[in-house]
Amino acid sequence: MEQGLSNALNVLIVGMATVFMILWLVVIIGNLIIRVTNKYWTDEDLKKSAPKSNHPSASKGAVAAIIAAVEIVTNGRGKVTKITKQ
Amino acid sequence: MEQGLSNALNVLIVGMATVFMILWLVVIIGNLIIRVTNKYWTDEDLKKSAPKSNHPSASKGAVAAIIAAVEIVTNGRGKVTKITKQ
Amino acid sequence: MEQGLSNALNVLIVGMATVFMILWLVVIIGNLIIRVTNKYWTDEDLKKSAPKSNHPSASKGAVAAIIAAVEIVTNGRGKVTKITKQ
Amino acid sequence: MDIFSKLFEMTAFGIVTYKTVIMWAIAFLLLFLGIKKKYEPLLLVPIGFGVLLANFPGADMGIVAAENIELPDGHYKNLFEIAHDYGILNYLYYALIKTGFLPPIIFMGVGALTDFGPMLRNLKLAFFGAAAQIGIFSVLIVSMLLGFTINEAASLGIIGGADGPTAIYTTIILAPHLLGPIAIAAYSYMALVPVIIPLVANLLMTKKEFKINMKQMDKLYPPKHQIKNIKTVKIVFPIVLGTVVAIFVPSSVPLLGMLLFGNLVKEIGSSTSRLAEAANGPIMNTATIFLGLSVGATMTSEVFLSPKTLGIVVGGFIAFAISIAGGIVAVKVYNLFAKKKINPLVGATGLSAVPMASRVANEVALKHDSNNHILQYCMASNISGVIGSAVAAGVLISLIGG
Amino acid sequence: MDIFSKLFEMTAFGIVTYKTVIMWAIAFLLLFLGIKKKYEPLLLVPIGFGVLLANFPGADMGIVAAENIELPDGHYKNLFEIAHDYGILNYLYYALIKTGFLPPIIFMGVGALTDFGPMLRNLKLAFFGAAAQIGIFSVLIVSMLLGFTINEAASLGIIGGADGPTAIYTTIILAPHLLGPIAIAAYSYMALVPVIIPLVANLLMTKKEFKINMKQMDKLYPPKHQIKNIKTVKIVFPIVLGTVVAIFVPSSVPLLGMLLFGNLVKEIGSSTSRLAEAANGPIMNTATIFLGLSVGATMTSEVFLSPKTLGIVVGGFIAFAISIAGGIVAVKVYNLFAKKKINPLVGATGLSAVPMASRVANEVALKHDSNNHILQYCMASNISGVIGSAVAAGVLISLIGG
Amino acid sequence: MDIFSKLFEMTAFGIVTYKTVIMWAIAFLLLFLGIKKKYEPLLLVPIGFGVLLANFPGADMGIVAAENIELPDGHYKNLFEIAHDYGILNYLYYALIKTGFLPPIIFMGVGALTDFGPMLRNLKLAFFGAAAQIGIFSVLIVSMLLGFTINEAASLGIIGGADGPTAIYTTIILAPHLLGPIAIAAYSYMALVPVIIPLVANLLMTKKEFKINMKQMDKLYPPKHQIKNIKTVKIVFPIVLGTVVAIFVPSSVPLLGMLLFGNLVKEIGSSTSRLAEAANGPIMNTATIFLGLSVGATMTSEVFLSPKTLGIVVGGFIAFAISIAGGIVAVKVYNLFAKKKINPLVGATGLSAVPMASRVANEVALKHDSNNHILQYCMASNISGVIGSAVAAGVLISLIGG
Ligand code: NA
Ligand code: NA
Ligand code: NA
Repeated sequence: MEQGLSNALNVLIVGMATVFMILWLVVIIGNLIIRVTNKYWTDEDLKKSAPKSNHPSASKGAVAAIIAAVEIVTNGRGKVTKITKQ
Repeated sequence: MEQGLSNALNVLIVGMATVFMILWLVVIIGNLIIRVTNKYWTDEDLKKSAPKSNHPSASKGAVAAIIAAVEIVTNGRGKVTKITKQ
Repeated sequence: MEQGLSNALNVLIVGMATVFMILWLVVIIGNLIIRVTNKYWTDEDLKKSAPKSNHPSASKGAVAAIIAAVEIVTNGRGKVTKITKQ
Repeated sequence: MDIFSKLFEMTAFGIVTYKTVIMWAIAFLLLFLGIKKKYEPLLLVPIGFGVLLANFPGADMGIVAAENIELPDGHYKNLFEIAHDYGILNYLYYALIKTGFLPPIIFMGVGALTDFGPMLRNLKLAFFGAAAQIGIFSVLIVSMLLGFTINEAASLGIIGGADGPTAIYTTIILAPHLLGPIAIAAYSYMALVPVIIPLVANLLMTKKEFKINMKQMDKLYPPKHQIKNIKTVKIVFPIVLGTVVAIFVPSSVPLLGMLLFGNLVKEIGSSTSRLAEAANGPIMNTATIFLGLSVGATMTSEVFLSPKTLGIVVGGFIAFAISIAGGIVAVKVYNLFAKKKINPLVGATGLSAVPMASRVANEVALKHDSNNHILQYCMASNISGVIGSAVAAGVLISLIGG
Repeated sequence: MDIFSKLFEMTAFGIVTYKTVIMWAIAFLLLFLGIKKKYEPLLLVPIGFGVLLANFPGADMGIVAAENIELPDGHYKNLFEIAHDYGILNYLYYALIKTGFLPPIIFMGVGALTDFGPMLRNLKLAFFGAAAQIGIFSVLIVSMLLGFTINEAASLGIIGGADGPTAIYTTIILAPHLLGPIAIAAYSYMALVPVIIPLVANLLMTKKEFKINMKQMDKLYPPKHQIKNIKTVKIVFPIVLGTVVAIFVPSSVPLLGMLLFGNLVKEIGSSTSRLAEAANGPIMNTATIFLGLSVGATMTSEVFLSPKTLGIVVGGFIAFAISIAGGIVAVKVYNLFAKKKINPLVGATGLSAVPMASRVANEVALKHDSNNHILQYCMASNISGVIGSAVAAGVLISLIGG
Repeated sequence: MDIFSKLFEMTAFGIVTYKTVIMWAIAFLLLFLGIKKKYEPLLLVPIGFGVLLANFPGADMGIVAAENIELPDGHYKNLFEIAHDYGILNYLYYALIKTGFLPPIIFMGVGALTDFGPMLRNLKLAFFGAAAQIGIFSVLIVSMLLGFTINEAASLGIIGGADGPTAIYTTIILAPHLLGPIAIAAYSYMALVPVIIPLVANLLMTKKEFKINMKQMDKLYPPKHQIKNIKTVKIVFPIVLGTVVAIFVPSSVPLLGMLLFGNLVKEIGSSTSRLAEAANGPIMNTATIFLGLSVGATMTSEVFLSPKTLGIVVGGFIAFAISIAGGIVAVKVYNLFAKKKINPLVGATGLSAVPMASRVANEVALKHDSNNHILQYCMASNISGVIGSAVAAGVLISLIGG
């Protein structure tokens, strides 16, 4: 029993240490990735994604209306991903 | 062979007796559940469900039209479950 | 090794012969099916399918518009399969 | 020369026999019925294609008899070995069919598509779903007279339950060597319900009976109590029914339990709708494909081209007809004593074959009186017929297979 | 006479005991909680129905103990034999649960539904997901004092991780005979999070702490850097995190690896959206049905009606409460030293139980200050709590099960 | 001290070698190609992640060699034992991949997405799908000269079929130890088709040939007969073709049979659309996830870091190039004798890699003449290339594996 309890205490210490270490690594890794991408991947992707988020042919209000309509109409299953001028 | 046939006859009698008994139980159970729910679960649920079936902000005709439109438009996949005033 | 290579050469010849034979059969079978169906199954099916492809109550332009709208609206999930006059 | 002999050996020409060709013809017939005639296409197309696959000599896609997977020490080959030795269709068959797994899984999907509402609104009519099981048991006796063993006869009789998964489940347990023909007979006759029901009804019913109008009867003798809270009733019903049936016929639990579970997650509504949609969508469709292909693949020429197949075709039809007759006669007897008459067509639909039987019966009624809409009433006995035949299957498995 | 005895033998009346009836009552209770109270209905309804199925005597749907599938030569029955001997629920259980297969599969679906965005935007808060695992390890010790073996105690403790698949996966490996009660306790307490979190928070937090406004703190002490390319970060994160965690705690890879894979295919976007949709749709729903039914079916009366079950119910609650307290206290300690204060409710959600814990914490905060929206901050520690408990599970499996 | 040693033992630091790190780099490369370069992301992302999982030392996710599941008495471990001993990815691999199950299942989904229409409208072009299989058989010979066994050489050659499931199926049967590198080579080169086709075409084709306009040729020499009932043709075609192919090359039935079954249920239309949607939706997506992960997991460092992998990378490219050249040359030879010329790009697409090869060929043609739309013609030989390589696989399996 005592053997078992000392074992369990060991598990508690190793366990909590590991959990804290891993979540500390999560913070480190996350920050690292954010900094690296901020530095190296920002511009190219901003350029690429910019035109996608624009709906050149339709005013913002109209787009919002269409999106809302579609969401109501399709109960959330249909989504407007692109609106193009024909 | 005769042994087998008498056996089969037994199966027929036991089988049809069981089937009739079970479907008689279906009737009994069904009626019981209906009576019990009628007695104990009616009011609370009626109150709860009442507002759901109302579309306060839209006339019945408009609602029917929207529902029909959506059904045509989404080929039955989209359903109008709620229409709210914004 | 030589044994193996002669074996592999055999596989090449049998293999390419089979592939050519099968695709030649594809051509033969395909032509045969086309001719047979052209001869025996055309009229009845044409009659049957004719009314389906008509939208008697709506002009072609309107139908095209509706179909396009639905495709945009449902992101390709909803399709207009039938439009009927009520 | 060597090359040509290799080429020839690789082909199946050396082993195609006239029996193979007959089996192909049967496969084409099944595909024709499924595709062109629209006889239960969801099942008959996969089954037909499975027959075709199984009868390509040399492709080794046909299901092998259970002896082949038995080991000398009383154990069985494991699934990995079965796949290795006999290919993917045997793998599917021994993993999903012979284990009795897919029929209850399909029943779960059926449950998630079933609405017990019409039955709950006309509970008394559920009783006639019992009478329409008589075909099962009478054909059991008839086919024993014709030389079938009792296990085979029970599997043949269950065709009269007019329910595909139930017939397949019973046959897997009692007489797996007959699985192919029995499944095909079951689904074919279910597809022929629009022919068989009017046939039997015209033989047994008078013109007056055809015109019994259920709605008028309801007006004349209105039901005692209405259901005030149908949603709660529908949720409680599968739970209680499952419990009670399980106590009386435990051997029907794999089928009925899964049917009622599927129904329960459907009736609960949005909070379990993910499960209900999975059950009646991807799960049921996948199960149908694998069930159809592997049931079809059991039909190798050795198995199918036997006199027993003819017996199954004939016996299955008789079972269907007697079941329908049983339902009709039961109503007629009831009508002798009751004031509130019931249209005997409601008894005919006790057969099962949901919902086609009800639609057919409704059309027959409308032909005799264009105001006589009996669909909802037929659905009551129709759904109860599913319960009835699952219970009958449980009895057969328990008394004969146990 | 003979017929009646046959009929009686077929039924289960001879073998229904008072224990059977108690198990039915428990099944009804679980169904009631799932259906009416909406306690984790996706799991509790299948589990409840599984309990019902397992306790129909004579139906042979209950999961049999592992001894039954052991062969004298050290090998195990194969799946085909298991299905044949013990029916379809044992087939499901031994094919999908006892192999440890379904929990990682469900985790893949969870991953495909998880958004690491809130955590990435408030990375520091992820740290509190570690503190909230303390309940796992402290209950491990407490329950050993109460007479549980270390394997059982670890499975009991993992309830405090507040994560269903993690609890099930750990228990399958360490103490499979407790699977039923532990799964039920885990999901029940997750459903009770709206009660437990306010309870513990009110005990440990001051009024002032409840009102700490995270957004104001952000304004006062703005974060050092913004994320300029969130899409790339979200794609790279699961890959790198998976690699690092795998090096440190390899035994957590089945769970965390699948979680991160599911998340990866989701974040990649349209080019792998077919896979993400399959993972969080049909795959996860099917896994949930089969997991729920077979976990429920482990709860036969012999297994469940034991003092240990009571211990699990009590111990599970304590583990939950200590985990929440751990998270809260960790924030309070942090606040002692930091200028930029954190609302201790953010620590409470380190528990897991995503996203309900965050919603509850947010509501509690709003109750004290109707402008204090802390949802996004809670989500950060909430999601990190999932990682935390999966890591904790890996440690337990590695140190105790290895 | 004791605690730290425990902590260290739990981690994988002691067993990470430089080989492990190389494998991670390969995994990251595959993920990069799949995610950023969009090279067949549906396959390369799961494969890449599978490589990662397999090379986390201590996680035991890598696929073990077949010797490990062989028992001394000539039998194999059962799936339950495999899961227990080697974890869930080995369970998936031995249940779904090594049994040869998933490639035909994916082919069923491919069939349900394939439209034979373009091929049926230009049947003669199907013939060139044969010539483009020459890469398979010539690389078979070349790689034997380089020291591969005939089984390995056949699996390497089949990369030249440019069809993923076919390559995987053939390799599972003939040389399972090469599964990982061959699958990756196959999918990578399929993704590189936009590079490889123009490369080979520019080497072999004249400017005049690039400008051959198929539509003008059709006007000059109009086809003999039109298809008046395309729906019936499309339904009958898979049935008849399946039968005929099965007689000639039975060993191709698992692949082609399932392809044609999937196509059949799609072409039948609404009455079997549930099955077609299941086949090309949840079934195919689930199969893709499990196939990708477990194929990736076969790539442990011992297996991958061998000279043979390099041989596969080089040989696979040669096989691709020769196949494309074969198709082009075949058209050029045909053009020598025929009045109605064919654009040799139509031969290049006989390779397979549907539909990307056709799109690429179409773009190349448009670059030389902006009015020269040859997409529909390319699709004809492109689809027939799938049949061609499945037949070639059947020949290899039958002559070498039998
Ligand atoms: Na029935
Ligand atoms: Na947690
Ligand atoms: Na090809």
